[in-house]
Amino acid sequence: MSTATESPVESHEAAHEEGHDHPSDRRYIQVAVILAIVTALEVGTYFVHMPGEVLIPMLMAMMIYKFFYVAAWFMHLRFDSPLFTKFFVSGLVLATIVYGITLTVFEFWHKG
Amino acid sequence: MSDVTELETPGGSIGVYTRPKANTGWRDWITTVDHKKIGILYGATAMFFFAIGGLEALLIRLQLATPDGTVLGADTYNRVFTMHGVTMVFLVIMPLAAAFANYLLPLQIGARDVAFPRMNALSFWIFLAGGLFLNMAWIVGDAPDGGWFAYAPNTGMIFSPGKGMDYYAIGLQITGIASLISAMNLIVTVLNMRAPGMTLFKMPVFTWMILVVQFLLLFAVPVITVALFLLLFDRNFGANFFNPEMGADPLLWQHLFWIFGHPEVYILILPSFGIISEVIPTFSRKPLFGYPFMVFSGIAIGFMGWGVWAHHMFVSGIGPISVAAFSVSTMFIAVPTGVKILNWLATMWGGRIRFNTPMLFASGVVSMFTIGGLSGVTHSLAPADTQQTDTYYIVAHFHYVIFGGALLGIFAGFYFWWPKVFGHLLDEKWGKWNFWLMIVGFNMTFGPMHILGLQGMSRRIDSYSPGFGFEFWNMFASIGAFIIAVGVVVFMVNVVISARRARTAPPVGLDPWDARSPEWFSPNPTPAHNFDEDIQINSLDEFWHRKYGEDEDGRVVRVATAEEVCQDGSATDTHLPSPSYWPVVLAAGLPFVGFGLMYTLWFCVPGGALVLMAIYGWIFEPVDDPDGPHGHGGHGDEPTEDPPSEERADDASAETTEEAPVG
Amino acid sequence: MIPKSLRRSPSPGRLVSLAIGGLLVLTGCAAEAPLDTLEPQGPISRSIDSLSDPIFLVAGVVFVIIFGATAIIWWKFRDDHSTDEFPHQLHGHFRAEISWTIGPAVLMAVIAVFTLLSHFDLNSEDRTDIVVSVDGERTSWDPEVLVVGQQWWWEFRYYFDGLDGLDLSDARNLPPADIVAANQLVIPTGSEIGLRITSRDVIHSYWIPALNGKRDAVPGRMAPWKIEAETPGVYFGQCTEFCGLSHSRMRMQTVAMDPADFQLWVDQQMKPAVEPTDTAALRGRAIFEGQCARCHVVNGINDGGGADLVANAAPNLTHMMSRTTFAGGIFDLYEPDGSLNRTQLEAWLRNAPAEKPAYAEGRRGMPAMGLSESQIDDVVAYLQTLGTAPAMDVITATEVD
Amino acid sequence: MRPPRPLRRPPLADTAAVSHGHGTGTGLSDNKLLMWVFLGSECLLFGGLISTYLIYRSRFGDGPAPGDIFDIPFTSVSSFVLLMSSLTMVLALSALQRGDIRNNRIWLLTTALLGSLFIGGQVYEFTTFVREGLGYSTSPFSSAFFTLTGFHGVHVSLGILMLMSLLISSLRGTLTTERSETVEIVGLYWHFVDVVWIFIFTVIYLVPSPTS
Ligand code: HEA
Ligand code: HEA
Ligand code: HEC
Ligand code: CUA
Ligand SMILES: [Cu+2]
Repeated sequence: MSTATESPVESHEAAHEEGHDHPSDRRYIQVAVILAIVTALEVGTYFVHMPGEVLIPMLMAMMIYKFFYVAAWFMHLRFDSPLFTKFFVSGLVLATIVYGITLTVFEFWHKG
Repeated sequence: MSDVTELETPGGSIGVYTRPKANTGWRDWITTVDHKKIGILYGATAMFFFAIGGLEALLIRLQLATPDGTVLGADTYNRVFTMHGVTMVFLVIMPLAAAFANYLLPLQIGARDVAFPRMNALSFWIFLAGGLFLNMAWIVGDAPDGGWFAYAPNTGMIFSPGKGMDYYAIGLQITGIASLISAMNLIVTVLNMRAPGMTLFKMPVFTWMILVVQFLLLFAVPVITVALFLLLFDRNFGANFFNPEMGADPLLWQHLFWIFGHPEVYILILPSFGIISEVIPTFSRKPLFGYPFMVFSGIAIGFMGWGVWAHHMFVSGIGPISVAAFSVSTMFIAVPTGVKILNWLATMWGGRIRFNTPMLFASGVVSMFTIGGLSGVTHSLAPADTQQTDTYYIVAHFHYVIFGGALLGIFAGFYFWWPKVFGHLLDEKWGKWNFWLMIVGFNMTFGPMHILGLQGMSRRIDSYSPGFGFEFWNMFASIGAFIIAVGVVVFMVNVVISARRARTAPPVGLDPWDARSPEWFSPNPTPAHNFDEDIQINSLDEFWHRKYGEDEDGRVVRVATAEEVCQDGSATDTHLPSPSYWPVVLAAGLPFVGFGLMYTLWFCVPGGALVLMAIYGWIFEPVDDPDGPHGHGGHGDEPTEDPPSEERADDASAETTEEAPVG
Repeated sequence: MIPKSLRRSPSPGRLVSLAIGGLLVLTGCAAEAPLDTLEPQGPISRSIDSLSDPIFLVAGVVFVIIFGATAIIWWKFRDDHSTDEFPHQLHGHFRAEISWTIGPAVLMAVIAVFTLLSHFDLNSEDRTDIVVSVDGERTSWDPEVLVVGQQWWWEFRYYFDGLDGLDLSDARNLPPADIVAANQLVIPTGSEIGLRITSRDVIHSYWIPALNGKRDAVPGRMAPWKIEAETPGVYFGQCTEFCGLSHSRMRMQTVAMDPADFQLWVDQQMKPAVEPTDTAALRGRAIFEGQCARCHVVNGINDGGGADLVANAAPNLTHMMSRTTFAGGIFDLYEPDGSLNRTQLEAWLRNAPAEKPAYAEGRRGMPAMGLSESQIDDVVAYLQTLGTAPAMDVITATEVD
Repeated sequence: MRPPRPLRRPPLADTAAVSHGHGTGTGLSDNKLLMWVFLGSECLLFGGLISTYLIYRSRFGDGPAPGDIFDIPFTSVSSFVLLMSSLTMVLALSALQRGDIRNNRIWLLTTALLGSLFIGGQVYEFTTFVREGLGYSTSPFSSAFFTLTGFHGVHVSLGILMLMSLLISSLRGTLTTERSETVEIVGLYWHFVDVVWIFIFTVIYLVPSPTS
């Protein structure tokens, strides 16, 4: 099977050259530690009482951070072609908008 | 289909590690991964379903020809119109578009095949499995009866206790998988496999429109997938997604369906827009007017199509603010569509137009679609739509856009590309009869429906009483429908007659229409390997620009003949993807899984086994069979010498292999 | 309201809509087309019409432009083989493109303004209380009627104390109403009547084209809507959301009466069923109690009894004779001469699903009751005691068959 | 007469974004592109399921409410497990890219095991919920909850299947550095499933749910 899947052939190298080297394992572990800390913070909110107006934005911020952190490092979006990011983000954005509107029509935000 | 000429020794060929070798005969059609054959399979299958959907339409028109019609009876009528809608949308227009996309897209971008040839075959077989599964409901005697948009809770177990809606849900689910696979495949193909020099903005408009459609499919299909799953779980596993008695909201279904459904209507129309954007310049002898605007308006339609779905729900009680927002967003779709219409007119304007059959159909699209689009705009005014919705005025709208827009465009494509595909032209005289019968019959059928609708005739009624003023125009429309049918039959006759005549007549030649886009670089019919060598693309309409230049007075003059420009298809040493059994095996498993969900889970076992076996067979199948058709061993490695760069790229695209362990 | 300048008489709209069909032939007039959407009979439907007509006109103009251009193209730019020369190779024209992008956008923006005005007007409420006397007491009624769709007929419930404070969350178990009518909504002329539309089973759609557009009846939801008639008369309607087998036979009428007549109607409806005197009717009542009362309510006999049906309701028959149609508004209850349409009613009692397809065995619709001919006669005699016949003009105006 | 010159070509709005090397193609691997395109599509699938859940989360009828039965500490642990499986997944890939077949196998196996642990947790959660009276048919909430998390679980299970296939392939000696892209693609899928869970965990579990 090999790498014959790329076309044109030599641009395979090009794609690699343009990105940086893949991060080291150590770096991956650092990323995981950070993710773990954020998760701990997230879970921590469950034990502390907070008004919703504070809690929910906080949770959302942490979630989005984790989401994109994983995508950037583990899924290599940081190093890979921006085209991948475009596909993924266009799916995400479209989903967010479309379903956001749907929830609005269902008055989800009012009812909470 | 060619005759069976070569019989295989079955022993060696069904193993997991060899690939089928037949190059002719039925086995070739089963195992082919050639995008052209797959395109033809798509087209033939879709036309078969068109005959079914059309017969259903004729039954509808028979039933409605007179008041208190008794041809079908209420129950059958409901099944017939449901299946008519579902068949026409999912099993006719979409696969016809897929037929053109499969056949032409690789040719238009100068590629040897699509990026994932086996997956391409897979998507066809899955589509066929889904279509047959759906129509199986007729044989079982329990066809779906909930309308094509299947509003809950009428489709729930309480109100639709038979198996019909399960056939609907599972059948569409299966065809959805096919669309999704094909969408992913074609997107990668367009992005990665264009001929040298073909930047995105040198791609033919047809390719562009197909690309937009694939993105629409990519994002819209999962939405209906969700909806269909929820429906299936409601009906079979006791879930409560659409059961108001348990506190569910039936409008959820409507949202999910139309979030898919509105992009879907642009999925139906954009391929046709692409086709006529190729036909009109060719026959007007002018370049397409405003190419960038044509491309951007197509993209804009694709985008805006996501923000208007609730215009199908103006009266469902979603609240005035939502209705207002969707009403306004819908109106503005008229803008990019209008750009297209006007650019086609501007392309024709000042041209020297040959009204051959493809051009007749294309010009028909421009006018007929406009009628449908304009009635669409009248629906988009929410207050007005409260009077129009669910009447024949809507039926008129969508048949004008779908028949007058999508289907006529597809017929334009048939006549235009027939020589490319089959090596002979369709007869012009029969073609003109075909066109005029269809256009007259079509307007007779659906024109009066505007009147009927505004006079208050509801849609989806199996009969109407005398005294509402519906009699005359219904009879009129029914007559029209049969005139359409004659038109369709004329087309079929034309196909047969032309094929017969072609056996003795001289071949069609390289460039019957004086065409413009790169698919015509290869001879007609297209040889198995498409192109002998890569084409260097320097401009849009490269093919035309190689034929014509400009003299010092600025006049267009011929600089080369088609023979000089075209390739002769003589290359023999090209490497083609090898055929495979696994796509058809995998697809065959799915209906069993479907039956399992409906009747007894035991059916899932053989189904699941087939699917799994196929997946593993697929993965372990050698990517290229060294003895495969036109295969020449040793190509698995990169060529060691330093061949001309075109050939290298060529080679790479020939080896469009797939790993496929994922996705 | 739509500004005066936008108001047009219905005819241009009609003509243009015909042109859209490519058929410049005039069709039958309103009298023969009781569902016509272009013949508004009340202020609400007229305001819709005054939005629709201009837009048909706009569409017609665009249509003429496009078709005109196409005709010129066919005629002028056809290849007549007079020359071999190629036409001027024009690739595009930026200003033209921009103008035909902006032009329609501006046009649509203008249309959008009028649409929004009309839309919010259509969705506003402008009701004034109506004084009705209920049981001899003058009540000021906020005129709102509860409209309940079910397979395949409509129920109308009047609560003269208003709908506020009632628990309407379960359409199959609604609080007792002052008046429960079926298939014919009776309203006073000259007042905006609020409707609250819901369903007991699947989605239906309530539509009286002459008085207003549609609104879906969605189970679990209560949709606000309204109608208003100017002149007394019978206005026809049809359920327009596909609701299963007999969707086409789910029709309805709205009977608009001037307020005095409406008061008389209310008085009648408020009366309980009268005690039958004649022996056939008495026998009929016994049959009714035995076989029909498990589904149908007759006030004073089985008020509040739940129906043995998926939808949990069958038409309330207390004042059946005061209606002019039955079974989802598809059959005449009276002959043109004002006598009972006995044939049809008997056929109905003999075998209802044969008259109007229903899944009676699935408890959807009225089953064939298996009554003997003499029993049917008795039941008919009993049914005839239920309510008083409406005025002759209403009977003639309704004729549905 | 001098030879005709080429026609004026149409003005083209070329975009630089796509012009790599030859001016065509993206220069990216077909397979990886395919996976990303697919993941874009999956966003709409999960989006639909999540919205369905959100619309129905307060429609629990007489059955248990989400706020009554969610066991946040438990789910936190299994979420953490899934999160860490993403780490082991990249480690597997990076090992293979270095040619370290042994570590590649170890990390692949660990990832599959962590994934299975997560699935095990989900099975446990489901059975507990059922015991507490939250069946699949109990309410729109329950149907939506089980469907959403079930779909996610099926995705994880398919991922485990792929990982095991890779492992088998590795044991047969066919999973070499040249084929690291296959591992990368399976990894993309795996991380996506993880990322979806990050979303689900926050929005469905941590954001306070209605109680009865
Ligand atoms: C090929 C499919 C297709 C296409 C392209 C369209 C195109 C459009 N559709 Fe249509 N539609 C359907 C298929 C399609 N539709 C189907 C199948 C249904 C019914 C589903 C069902 O209920 O079963 C439906 C239903 C439907 C409804 C719901 C009606 C109802 O049920 O109440 C609405 C409402 O807004 C609508 C609007 C539009 C609009 C505004 C466009 C626009 O895109 C049209 C734009 C085009 C033009 C306007 C013409 C050209 C423009 C010019 C010449 C420029 C100048 C013009 C102006 C400034 C006005 N459509
Ligand atoms: C997508 C494309 C599409 C196409 C092409 C058509 C084509 C036609 N449709 Fe279609 N129609 C729909 C999509 C389409 N329809 C949809 C989505 C609905 C809504 C369904 C719903 O409400 O749920 C609908 C509903 C619909 C209705 C309304 C039903 C109702 O509401 O009660 C009517 C009524 O006249 C109708 C008529 C026709 C007719 C006469 C044709 C004709 O143009 C058909 C012409 C074709 C033929 C006549 C075939 C000729 C073939 C032969 C002669 C074959 C013979 C050969 C052999 C046997 C080998 N259609
Ligand atoms: C299982 C329930 C059921 C029983 C029992 C039943 N009906 Fe009905 N009936 C219905 C339903 C439901 C309708 C409405 C049908 C429709 O319009 O589609 C109806 C309609 C009617 C109508 C027309 C009412 C109107 O205003 O439209 C009459 C009259 C009638 N029934 C009489 C009877 C009589 C008399 C009996 C007994 C001999 C009877 N029904 C028994 C369910 C029942
Ligand atoms: Cu009720 Cu249609
Ligand atoms: Cu739409």
